[in-house]
Amino acid sequence: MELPKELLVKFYKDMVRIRTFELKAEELFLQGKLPGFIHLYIGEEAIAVGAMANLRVEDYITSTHRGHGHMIAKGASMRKMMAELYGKKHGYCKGKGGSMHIADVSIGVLGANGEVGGGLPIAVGAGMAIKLQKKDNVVISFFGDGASNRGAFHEALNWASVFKLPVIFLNENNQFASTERVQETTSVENISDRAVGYNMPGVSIDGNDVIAVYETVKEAVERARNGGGPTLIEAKTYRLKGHFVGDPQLYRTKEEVDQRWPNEPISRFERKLIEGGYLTEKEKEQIWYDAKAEVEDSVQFAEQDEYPAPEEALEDLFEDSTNCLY
Amino acid sequence: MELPKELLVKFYKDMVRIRTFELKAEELFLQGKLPGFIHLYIGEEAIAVGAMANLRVEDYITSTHRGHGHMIAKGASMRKMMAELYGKKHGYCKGKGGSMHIADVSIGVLGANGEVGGGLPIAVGAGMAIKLQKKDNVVISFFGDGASNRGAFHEALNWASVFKLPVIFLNENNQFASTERVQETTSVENISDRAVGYNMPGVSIDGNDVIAVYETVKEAVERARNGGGPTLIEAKTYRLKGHFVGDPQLYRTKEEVDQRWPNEPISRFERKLIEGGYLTEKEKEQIWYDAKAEVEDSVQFAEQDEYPAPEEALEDLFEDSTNCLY
Amino acid sequence: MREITFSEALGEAILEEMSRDPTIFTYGEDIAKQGGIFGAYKPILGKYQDRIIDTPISEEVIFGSALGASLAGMRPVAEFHFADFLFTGMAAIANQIMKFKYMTGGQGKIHLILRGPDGISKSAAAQHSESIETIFMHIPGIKVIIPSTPYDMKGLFKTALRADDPVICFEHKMLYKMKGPVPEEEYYIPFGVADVKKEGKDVTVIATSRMVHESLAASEELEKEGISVEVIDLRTLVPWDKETVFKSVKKTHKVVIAHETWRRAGWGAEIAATIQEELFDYLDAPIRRVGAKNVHIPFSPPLQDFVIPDKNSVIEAVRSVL
Amino acid sequence: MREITFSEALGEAILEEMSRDPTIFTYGEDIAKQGGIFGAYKPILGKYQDRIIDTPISEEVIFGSALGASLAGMRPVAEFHFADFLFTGMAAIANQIMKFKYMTGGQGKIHLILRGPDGISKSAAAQHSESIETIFMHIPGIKVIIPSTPYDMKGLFKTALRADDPVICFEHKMLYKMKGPVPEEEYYIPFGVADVKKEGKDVTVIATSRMVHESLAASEELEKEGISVEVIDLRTLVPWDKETVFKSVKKTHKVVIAHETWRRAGWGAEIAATIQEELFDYLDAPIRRVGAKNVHIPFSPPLQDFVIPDKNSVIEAVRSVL
Ligand SMILES: Cc1ncc(C[n+]2csc(CCOP(=O)(O)OP(=O)(O)O)c2C)c(N)n1
Ligand SMILES: Cc1ncc(C[n+]2csc(CCOP(=O)(O)OP(=O)(O)O)c2C)c(N)n1
Ligand SMILES: [Mg+2]
Ligand SMILES: [Mg+2]
Repeated sequence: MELPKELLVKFYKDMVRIRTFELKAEELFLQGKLPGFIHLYIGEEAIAVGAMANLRVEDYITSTHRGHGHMIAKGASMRKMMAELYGKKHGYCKGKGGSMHIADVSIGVLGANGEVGGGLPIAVGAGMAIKLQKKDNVVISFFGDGASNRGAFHEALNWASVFKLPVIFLNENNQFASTERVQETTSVENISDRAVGYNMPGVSIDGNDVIAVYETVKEAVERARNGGGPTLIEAKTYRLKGHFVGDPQLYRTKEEVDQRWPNEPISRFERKLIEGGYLTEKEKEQIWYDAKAEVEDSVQFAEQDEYPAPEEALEDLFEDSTNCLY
Repeated sequence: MELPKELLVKFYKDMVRIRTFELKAEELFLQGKLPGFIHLYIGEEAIAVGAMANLRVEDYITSTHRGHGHMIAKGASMRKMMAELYGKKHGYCKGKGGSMHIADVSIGVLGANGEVGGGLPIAVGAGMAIKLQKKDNVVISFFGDGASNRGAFHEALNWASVFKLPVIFLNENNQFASTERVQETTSVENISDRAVGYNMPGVSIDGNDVIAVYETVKEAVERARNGGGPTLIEAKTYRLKGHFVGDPQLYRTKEEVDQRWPNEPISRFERKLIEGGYLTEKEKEQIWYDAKAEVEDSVQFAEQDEYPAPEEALEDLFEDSTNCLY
Repeated sequence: MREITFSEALGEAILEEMSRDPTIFTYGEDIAKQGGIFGAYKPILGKYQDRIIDTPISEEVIFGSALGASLAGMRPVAEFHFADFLFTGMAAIANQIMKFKYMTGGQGKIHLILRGPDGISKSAAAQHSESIETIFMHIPGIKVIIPSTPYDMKGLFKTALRADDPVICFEHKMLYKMKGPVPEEEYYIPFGVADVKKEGKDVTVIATSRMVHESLAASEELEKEGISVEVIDLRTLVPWDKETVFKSVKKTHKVVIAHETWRRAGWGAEIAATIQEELFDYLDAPIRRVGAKNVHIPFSPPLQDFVIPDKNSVIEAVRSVL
Repeated sequence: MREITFSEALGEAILEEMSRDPTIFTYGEDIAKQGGIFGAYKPILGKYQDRIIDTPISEEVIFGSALGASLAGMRPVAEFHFADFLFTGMAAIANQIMKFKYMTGGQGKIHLILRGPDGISKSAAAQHSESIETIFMHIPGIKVIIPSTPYDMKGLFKTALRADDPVICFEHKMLYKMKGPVPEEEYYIPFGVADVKKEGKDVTVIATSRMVHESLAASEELEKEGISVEVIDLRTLVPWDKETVFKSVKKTHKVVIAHETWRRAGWGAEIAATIQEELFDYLDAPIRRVGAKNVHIPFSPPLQDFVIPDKNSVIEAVRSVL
């Protein structure tokens, strides 16, 4: 670990913030306070955090249905996120989107996505824009193992390679696409094996190791900023919770999941930090305390926020919707 | 060449039949006798012929917009093909399809296709059926270099590999997708490089060498019949004519095309056959003569055939179209 | 008569026909382990496990392979998971399945069913809430069934499993758990036969799916005021039962059409346009259409409620034609 | 006034706006070398070669990337090649482009145009002949332009290139070579303003695209018999100009709607349903709809002619309402 202490502590802090947010979201959902359905990022925090530490505000990402972690790591407001989960007026999408459609274009988050793989073509487009504008920004497109079997994956990677676009394809292989194990539906052992088919660098890493993620993405981001084109990174992780909150999980045993918990990214990293003297017990507690406070504040904000007025449903389809609604 | 003489001569014969058909179709089109547009298989005959020699009537293929060669090699009736090109009543599709939609389900041709890549998912489905029926049939899915960049390609190959389906993906890399060179739009040097992404065997061969095609496909077909799953074969060839008849071809020079003609599959093979003593000049001439006669007969059939009656346009949408047409 | 849920009725239909016809098999995402997100496949689990297949998230192949499997002698039932994801494989449906037979001059009997949920649920938002049946009524080449009760679900699906043409079946998410009478004996419901769910004489309400129930609830309220509403459930859109509709219109002279899909260019427009075209002189009032407002389905409950039509929208429309 | 072709008008529009706005770029299959299959990009060739890009055959990215590029500050004009191939990338349009702004509560001005040919040509058959504009009128989230003359093509497209919302433009294959007057001076045609292509007093014919010309030809013939037809070209479907249509209907009391897309659940149904709903008492006859028969576009000329509406179909419909 040659990384500066600040960065390491920031990794820890952001992972804790995501975890805390997700645990709260789970709790609220089970209490019936959140409409719709939500997909938790618990166990996968190292990927968003390690990756995003390489980005500037003006860099872009496309996220997924499991996107809370990406948002938080990219610098989103928890208040607006939580209000959106509640369907409230001052949520990120004014209550129109909910968990699966949170976006913050102002910080480069070009949308979570309810369509598996839906973000991949969008990321490629942002990459085209950057190239035409002769900027040195980059795009990270997050997508799941399941998404890697959609046609959009193939089209996006081929396209990004042909035009040498500054896009990092960051696969979050959490071993499952809903009820289906990755091996059942995916013909390769490593999703990064597919990079060969697009003549781009491909690598598989331990997605529960925030430093490995950081460093691998760093290299890819540098290459992209310097005109070296796209990279496919597979971050191997494990989905510790159900596909969505409430998933009966008949497709796996509790034992299997229990065995995976010790490898979850936060406690693993925490041990390292404490052993390495980067973090004291007290600092650690403060971090969790602050995270809780931030999350609680977001809940309070959301609870106190009002619901959008029904007629607001007719806004936001178009910039100019004159005569477009009948 | 250890193949039986009969087979070799059949290769030659079928290639000549295709060439003759295509030259006639070109002529007829330029004379304004054929409606719509047509895509010629000239220069690519070795692929259809070499591949199809491994199939039984009950085996399936899916073809493309450039499908006349596939049809003829699979054993289709030239009369019905030509009548279809004319839009006549006794054409393969009763005049409803034209060149791009010729099919003969009775001999396993599950359709030409006006949608690039459209046949790939269909082929996979036929493969699923075969597997469920516990038969030992196979499917060959023909598709172009351009098609290999469509999402359907990716989904089809992954799926066929996961379920170990008896499908041979036979890529006809004729160097162009309409006006676009394969290198401009395709991120890999060999399309067969993509096989790695699906954990299936992949190989690139000289698609103008009918024997190489025959032998490579033979191996793949045997594997497929024996439950060994799919194969990706890239047959490298060159489109000697325009994308369609009438193409101005501004994207390449006449010189480039002229340089490719000496490598065209028929004369190359013919030299070998004659040198090897498999074919006499006289036999050769007879083959061309017979092919011409067959094609002329098909033209006569088509010319004498009637157009479908206008109201026939309302037939064939459904098996039972009661109340489905208003 | 025994009562079972909509979802159980579907499962029974598949199970019964599967045990009769060995060419039927079913596949899609997340169906083979938990019996499908709405439980429709539960009756099959453990029975025909080799004929219920979990697939990759590859909708173009999920749909396109159904055509290939059908041409090769099987009878696939492919799930589209959510109607919104018909779009991710739309080419295979609109360019292949729906055109194959016609383009090839009638070759092959196409035995295949695409089925899955549509419509709203509790705040599933814009990418998981759509009703897009109209598109399949507009483009020719597939039969469209859209049942509203367990009885209709089973009877129509059994017919679909014996049909010689491609069929798409839309099942509203809010209906899966609804119970209703379904006889033990085998029965089939033909396509193109609407069901008069309630007789009436003042106004004809034409609906499908969830809106049949909203219309029935509306008619109950209106009945209290002495307004007699006839509620017709079309049950299938291709073909749609002009005869039953026309008979009713000739009796009531007033029409309301109710669907959950967008009002603009929704199938209600087709029915309205046809009625005014062919029964112009029978109409005593303009035909009213009830449908979703022309925006996407929003997440927040008050927004969703505002966009989506319900009982009250039907009541209002009925009142406006009296 | 000088006359140029429909295709040239489009090319001019792109060229003029490109030279003004450096964020405009255009891409698709087979456009950068020959100027596009129907020549629309010829004026750009050699001028802004870095902003005209040939792409792989990857429609989902062609469309989806337009959204990403737009959000990142560019103004892409993506070609769909043939309307039928909107389906191969439909998810990117229907689930992403058309929903993004709404789902995110209005984030981003979406600057993008999808454009390309639709409609029949000489026997292009079922997979290269479709008109599917209705789908984009039904699903909310994109503005739909469908011009019929070089003048309208240029003026509408220039407006599209300055719009702050996504636009889809359908150009009929049979129109590309049609010549018409187009002024040298710059002009813009606003969306949602129909054009009365011919005034008349007995019947209102509402049409778009190729059917505007068929309707004008029909009206000429009918004129000889003393029947005065008003021909309204809607020009855009989202928004559509209710005001102009209603004004005309209030004058003529008789309506025919003509489009090349399928009659069943085509946009004509929406217009018809709306007119009867809002102008019931003004109508003296049923509204007639002219559209393609509800099968796919067949290859053989006599079959294609039978399926697709033309001048005679309009004449017949007009006669039937008199
Ligand atoms: C195109 C599409 N098909 C199906 C679905 C339903 N669905 C939602 S999430 C999911 C599994 C996704 O798996 P993966 O990509 O591995 O992401 P993960 O949930 O594991 O993060 C499925 C099938 C969808 N949302 N979009
Ligand atoms: C999905 C789709 N996109 C675009 C087209 C238009 N188109 C027809 S043929 C063709 C090129 C196909 O190239 P390739 O697959 O290499 O086949 P080839 O013509 O070389 O045999 C294109 C772009 C189409 N028919 N279908
Ligand atoms: Mg996963
Ligand atoms: Mg090619």
